[in-house]
Amino acid sequence: MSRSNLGLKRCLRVTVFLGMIILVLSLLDRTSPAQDTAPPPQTMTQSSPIFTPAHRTVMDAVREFFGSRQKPVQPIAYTHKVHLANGMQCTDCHVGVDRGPDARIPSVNFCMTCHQVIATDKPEIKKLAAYRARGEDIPWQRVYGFLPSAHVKFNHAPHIRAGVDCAQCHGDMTKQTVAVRMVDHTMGFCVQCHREKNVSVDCVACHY
Amino acid sequence: MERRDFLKISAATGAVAALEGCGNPDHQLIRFVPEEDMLPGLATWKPSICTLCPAGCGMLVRVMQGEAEVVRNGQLGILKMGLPKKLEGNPAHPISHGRLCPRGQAGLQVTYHPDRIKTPLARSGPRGSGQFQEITWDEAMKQLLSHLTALQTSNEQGKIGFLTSPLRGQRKTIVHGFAAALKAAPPIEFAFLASRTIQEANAWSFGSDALPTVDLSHSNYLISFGADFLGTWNSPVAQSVGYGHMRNGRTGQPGKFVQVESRISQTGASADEWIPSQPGMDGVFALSLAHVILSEKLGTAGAAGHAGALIAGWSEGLPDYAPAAVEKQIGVPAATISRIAREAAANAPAVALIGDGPAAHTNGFFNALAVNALNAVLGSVGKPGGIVFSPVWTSQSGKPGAAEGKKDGESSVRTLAEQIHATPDSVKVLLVDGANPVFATPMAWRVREAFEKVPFIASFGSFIDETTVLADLILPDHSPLESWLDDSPESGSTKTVASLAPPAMQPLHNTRSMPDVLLDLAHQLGGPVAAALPWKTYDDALKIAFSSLQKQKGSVSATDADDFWTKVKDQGGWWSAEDKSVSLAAGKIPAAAVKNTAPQFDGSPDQFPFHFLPFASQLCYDGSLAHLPWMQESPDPLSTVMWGTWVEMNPRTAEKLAIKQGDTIEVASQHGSLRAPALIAPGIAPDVIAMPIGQGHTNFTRYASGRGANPISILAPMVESGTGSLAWAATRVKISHISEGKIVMFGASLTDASPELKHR
Amino acid sequence: MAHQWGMVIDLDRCTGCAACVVACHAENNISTVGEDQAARGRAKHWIRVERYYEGEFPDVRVKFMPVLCQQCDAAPCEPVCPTFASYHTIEGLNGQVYNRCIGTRYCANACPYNVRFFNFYNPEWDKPLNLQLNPDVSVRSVGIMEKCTFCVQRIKASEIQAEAEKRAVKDGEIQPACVQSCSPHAMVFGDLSDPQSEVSRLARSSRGTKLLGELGTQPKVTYLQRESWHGAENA
Amino acid sequence: MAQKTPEQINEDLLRPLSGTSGRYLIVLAFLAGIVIAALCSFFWQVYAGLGVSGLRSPVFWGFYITNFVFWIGLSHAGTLISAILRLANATWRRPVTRCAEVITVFALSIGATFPVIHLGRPWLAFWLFPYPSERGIWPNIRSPLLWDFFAINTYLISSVTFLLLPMLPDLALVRDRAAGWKKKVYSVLALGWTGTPKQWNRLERAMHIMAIAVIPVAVSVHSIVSWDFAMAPVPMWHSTIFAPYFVAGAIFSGIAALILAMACLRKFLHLEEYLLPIHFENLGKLLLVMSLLWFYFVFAERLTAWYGNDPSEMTVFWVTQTGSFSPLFWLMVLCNFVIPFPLLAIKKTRTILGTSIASVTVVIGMWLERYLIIVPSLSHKYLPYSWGTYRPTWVELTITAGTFAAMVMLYMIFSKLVPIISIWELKVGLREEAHPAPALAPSHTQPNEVGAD
Repeated sequence: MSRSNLGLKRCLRVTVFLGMIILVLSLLDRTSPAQDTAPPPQTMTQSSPIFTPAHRTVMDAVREFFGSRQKPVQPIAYTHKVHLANGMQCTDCHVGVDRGPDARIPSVNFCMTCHQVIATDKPEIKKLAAYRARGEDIPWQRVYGFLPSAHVKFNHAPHIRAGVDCAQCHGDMTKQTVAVRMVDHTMGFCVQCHREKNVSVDCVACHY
Repeated sequence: MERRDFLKISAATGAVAALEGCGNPDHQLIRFVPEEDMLPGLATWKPSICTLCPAGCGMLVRVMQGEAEVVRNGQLGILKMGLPKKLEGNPAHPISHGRLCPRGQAGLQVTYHPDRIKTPLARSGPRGSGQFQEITWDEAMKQLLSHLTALQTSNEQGKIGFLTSPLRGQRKTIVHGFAAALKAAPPIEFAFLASRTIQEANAWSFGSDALPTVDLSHSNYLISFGADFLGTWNSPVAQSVGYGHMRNGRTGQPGKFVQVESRISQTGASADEWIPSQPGMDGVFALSLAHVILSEKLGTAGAAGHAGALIAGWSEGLPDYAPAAVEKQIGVPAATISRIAREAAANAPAVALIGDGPAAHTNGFFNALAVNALNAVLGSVGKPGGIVFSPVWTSQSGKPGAAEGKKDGESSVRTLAEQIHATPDSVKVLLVDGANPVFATPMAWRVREAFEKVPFIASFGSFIDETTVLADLILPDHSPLESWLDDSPESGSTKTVASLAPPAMQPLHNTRSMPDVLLDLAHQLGGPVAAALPWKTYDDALKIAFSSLQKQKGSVSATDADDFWTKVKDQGGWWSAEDKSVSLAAGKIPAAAVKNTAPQFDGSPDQFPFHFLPFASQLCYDGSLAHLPWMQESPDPLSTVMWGTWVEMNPRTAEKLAIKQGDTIEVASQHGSLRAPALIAPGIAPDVIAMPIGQGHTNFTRYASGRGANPISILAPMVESGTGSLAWAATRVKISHISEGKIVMFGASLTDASPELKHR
Repeated sequence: MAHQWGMVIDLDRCTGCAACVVACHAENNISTVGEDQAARGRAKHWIRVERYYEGEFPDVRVKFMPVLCQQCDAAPCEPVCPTFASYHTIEGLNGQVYNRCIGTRYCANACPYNVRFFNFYNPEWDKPLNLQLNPDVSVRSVGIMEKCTFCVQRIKASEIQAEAEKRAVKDGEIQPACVQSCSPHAMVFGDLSDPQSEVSRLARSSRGTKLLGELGTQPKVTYLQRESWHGAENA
Repeated sequence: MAQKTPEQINEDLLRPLSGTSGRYLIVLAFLAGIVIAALCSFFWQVYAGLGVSGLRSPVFWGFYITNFVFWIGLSHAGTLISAILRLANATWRRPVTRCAEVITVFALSIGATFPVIHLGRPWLAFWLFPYPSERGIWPNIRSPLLWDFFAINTYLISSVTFLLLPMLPDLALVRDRAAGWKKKVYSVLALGWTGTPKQWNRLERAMHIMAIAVIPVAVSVHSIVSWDFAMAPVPMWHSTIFAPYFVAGAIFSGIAALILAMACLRKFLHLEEYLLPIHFENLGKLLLVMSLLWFYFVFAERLTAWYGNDPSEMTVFWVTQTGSFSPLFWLMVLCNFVIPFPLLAIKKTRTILGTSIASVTVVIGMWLERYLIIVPSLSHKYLPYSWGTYRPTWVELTITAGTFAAMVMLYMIFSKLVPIISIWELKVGLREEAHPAPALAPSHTQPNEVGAD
């Protein structure tokens, strides 16, 4: 066996070992499956009387340190594909994306403006109607979004004005059903594009 | 274990417990359908009015979408709603000019305070224990109604008392209308810093029962007798804007500012010349200045008109007030007096102000009249650069029952307490709104004991404070940002101002606006009460009241009533187009010209060697803002003290008594004693000790309770001889060193060199 | 040319009212630390009003001086940071990149003005006080230095707005929270690279001085010193 | 020692490796307890935040950085002194070098942890390491902290090498005498040393190169540590004298630490016949020189500040001279000069006991010096409004105590694993005795003549 092979093997071994540690840590942190089933149970849990940007648990902190994020589980299996195929535009629902920092996630009322009449017999639409009937909004979970510890202030509007395609950061939604994180919004991802487009890569352009 | 650690641990264990069950507890909460369609991340600006002091500044509220944990229909959930994020002055508003003072900035924390009363409460423990149980609004209204109707049927409506903070505008109309229609006792409007003596003096001198609007931006010379006009007195924001203009905002020379007081106030700190005078001698000082002006023919006696004629000896040129004769009395060299008088006369327009401190002596009324006369002889009354009385808009809601009540000072609470002590049955139901007299009156008045004798107290308070804790029933009011608001300030602008603001946000908690509760009560009481208050809601009443302004020339022009209403709402009110001041009628004509009497002090100088000077805190104001963390943690501008109180004394005094910075000392008057840390600062006369009002709450949220001491509590029940107001600067005290202690200060050093290094 | 943001503080106008202090807290999500921590010197005030007494009774004068980050052009805090958390932005601000900060606190030592503050604990807000938090500004967590940013979020918002409207940022359009709250108009903010701006005009005043300018930090905050009154005297 | 045969040397010096006494274990357990307490304190600090320490605005550096500078300074005991003595071919150095070099390695390791302990977010300390990331951000090469990072790492690596190289023959010796698992371990450590002439030759050359190379490294390390301070515009920090001042102080405290370590080893490992009064006497003289040098630097630093009369510097000057820090300042002068100077200057008191006492005071005094450089300046920067005071909390005290305990503990463990005195070098010394080579220091065969001149 050659020397380089040995080195490679050792590297692999270390990687596997580290991976195991992370796996064990994340298993320890496994939350109960209750969270993964939507809709979440409607108990009256009193959350902490204090707000702090701290992590809830040490495990949370460790997980964030290694950059692992939980997969969002949506209460309703909304399909972007179908809606876009029907000729809708992103901005029809995600209003405000061209005007301000954030895009709106439509409320149950907004969805029901169409689904009052359209496809009312489908099970997912029935779920939707049930939310409306209970007077509740849909507890959508965030798919993207920066971690608070990234201290990033992203503003959609200038990007839309600059002609950045939605798909560039969010993937091709015409092929997606329930939205999943297709693009990793790492700093490298942002900076690369900023460099290519010759726009500011000053830290304070995003971090403040 | 410290509170902080406890909170941390409980938060940690709570979080762990929640995690074991079901991950992120926020996801557990149901989400209510947003009632408001706002775009996330985009700010909208809504007008509002600052209600934290009587100045009545117009504000703009920056509202952004956020997620609030709220209870709706008994269920806790998350609601996407518009949340106020920042308060700024309204640039269009003629009082705030787009600026806001530190207290106004902190108004946000009133709304978001963790200890706000979130739902109606009924007392469940002994009175004053602070034990309450949550009830529904229906139950609460039923309880209150039953008490009111019981008195109605037994024809004892006169035994219903109504105690409020100073009211203006339509809120006043409704409260007074309610009381009048119910045939209850006239409402008592209580505030510690009510400036009642000055208002009364202005009525005598100038015929206007109001605080003056000070046109500082045109003044060239300003003599302020203890007026903290840049901090807490009258309309601080408007005055600060004018002051900035006077100092350096205009071409030509900046004006000079002379402050006369025995302890450097936050305002006095900015003065070009600070003149310490003997407490209670401000009137003599003012007349001594007038004497110089008259004797040196820098002004004529006649020019002072009625304001001068009120003063005994005025037409003779005030012979008793020659500087040389009074310099000992005032404690100011005669040369200084003459110089100031000459400077003032030579730098017209010159203006003199009198603040609450000098008016809070037994001769305070005379002091105020004397300063008024000085102003008159300086020719600054009703003129640019002087003091102006602006016309106040009295809302005409078209209802005869809604009479404007007479202004009353804090003395009426004393009367009320005396009345209850004399005949315990005289007040059977007491309604309290905003006022906290149990905190803000001397113990010697025995207000708490009196209130404890009242069979039923209902409070509209948003917080459990020293007065509300005595209540049997609490019907929590909205926070100002959640309410409709209107205001017609009496000073601060030369324009007539009628401020109006719709709610800037939906209510966070299960609260109701007090005027709406009263209207609802009136409706349910029926009969003449319902007839006197015919409006369905508070905003109905406002709309009707404001419609009368449409015809007048002002900041809003509109084609029809609805258009006018919309525009007024958007602008945050209506103000007149032109600067106008009320034509000054001759004031009250007394039987005889007013003569000075030496100020009286409680306690003999031998036994109680120090004058005790309480003063309004720049941040906690009269104590009503001590519950806001921002106010507690912002360093006081002069002492830099945070989260506490202090007793200020001269280094010479401290040296004599062997007191070091931060030592705990006891301050005792004939009527009580308190303990607080000493603050040694040079800006105070050696025979005076001063203490900020604001701390010393026994029962006022987690941030203010049990913190510091309340100087009001040990005050002697001295009264101003002319108006009957509390002479809160007329107490003498003694001090004794108790132990070493500490004081939390942000600034490490009082001077630009440490005393430790002085010897080099 | 990039903007060079600067400020002028007229000490003749400043009344020491502390409105700027509270406005800054409200705008920038600065947490309050409580009495115990304040006593331990952990209170955070990005802007503070320094007060110095001069003289002895009865000839006492008081000096107020609002001190905030001076956004020095030759800032001692910047080169010492090993991770570039503290660095000079294109627009001349002393940027503080929170996520890059590992908490050496070297910058705070190097800063002669003591305007850098450290999060000794995670900040806490008793709910629902957290609803006051400004979504435009990061909430800093434990172990991070923070300091006055000249309200960079407002600067950014105005620049983005101006860009959307295809115009330049107007003089006086941007007001940091302290400037906006200042009743006597003691503070003026603007672009120093534009000689016509109000702030440039005032900065050229003969009363203008730099705080600790002798250290060579080249602050972008100019203090206009108080003038003694010289009105017409009749004496 | 002349009467010692190589076998006796082996016997004496390998004895500590063969077994442990109950007393040893008790002391070790006690020290380990302190170290564990310090570790717990540190984890508590990481969990809760730096607020558990006494640090505050504006004194953002306190005990931790004091300890950092102190331990880095202490680390100059070994490698530097040993290298100089080796180059100078001072034969009396032979029993001293290894215990000196060990001090360096341990003190440096301990010192190097403090910058991490004092971080607000210690889990991100790896950002100081220049590695390529997708962010495209490298550490800031302008920051003295980064220079520190590299300097200390360089020094640590070279010190470890410097310690390990001459250890090889001894490790081989231990290997040859050991059995079972120990033999395996020592075989690995000895790196296949068999003692061939080629190996000896290479070792000799390597040591020579290392001795030359390590001196500038050592000097630069403490210069760079001093620049952590001197680069910041803080009153009394911003000074050109800092680099030599720190290096001198470092050597000063290093020698004191070495004397202390030798005194302890001599007593507890019964090495009376190896660590002789002559060693203490010689090192005592060195300490005396350094004490004078230290005094000179303090005087020069203070004189220029006082003469310059810059208000901000004078504030710090008076605070330490007569103000609240003056008790510590004068205690420092007492410890670093007033006590050690006569003890070391008078031949009669330059005994093992005398030098040990002097060393104790010097170690205390030098710790105080680091503290007095950092805290008074930070607490009295330019604007009096923002001055502040500093008082450590139990967390800092525990961690500080823990590092002292760790030092002793590591030393104790080391002395049980490796001969603390270089056996082969002593043997070489024996050989050389037969054929005396020119030496700068008198041979140890004439102890009474040493220092008589």
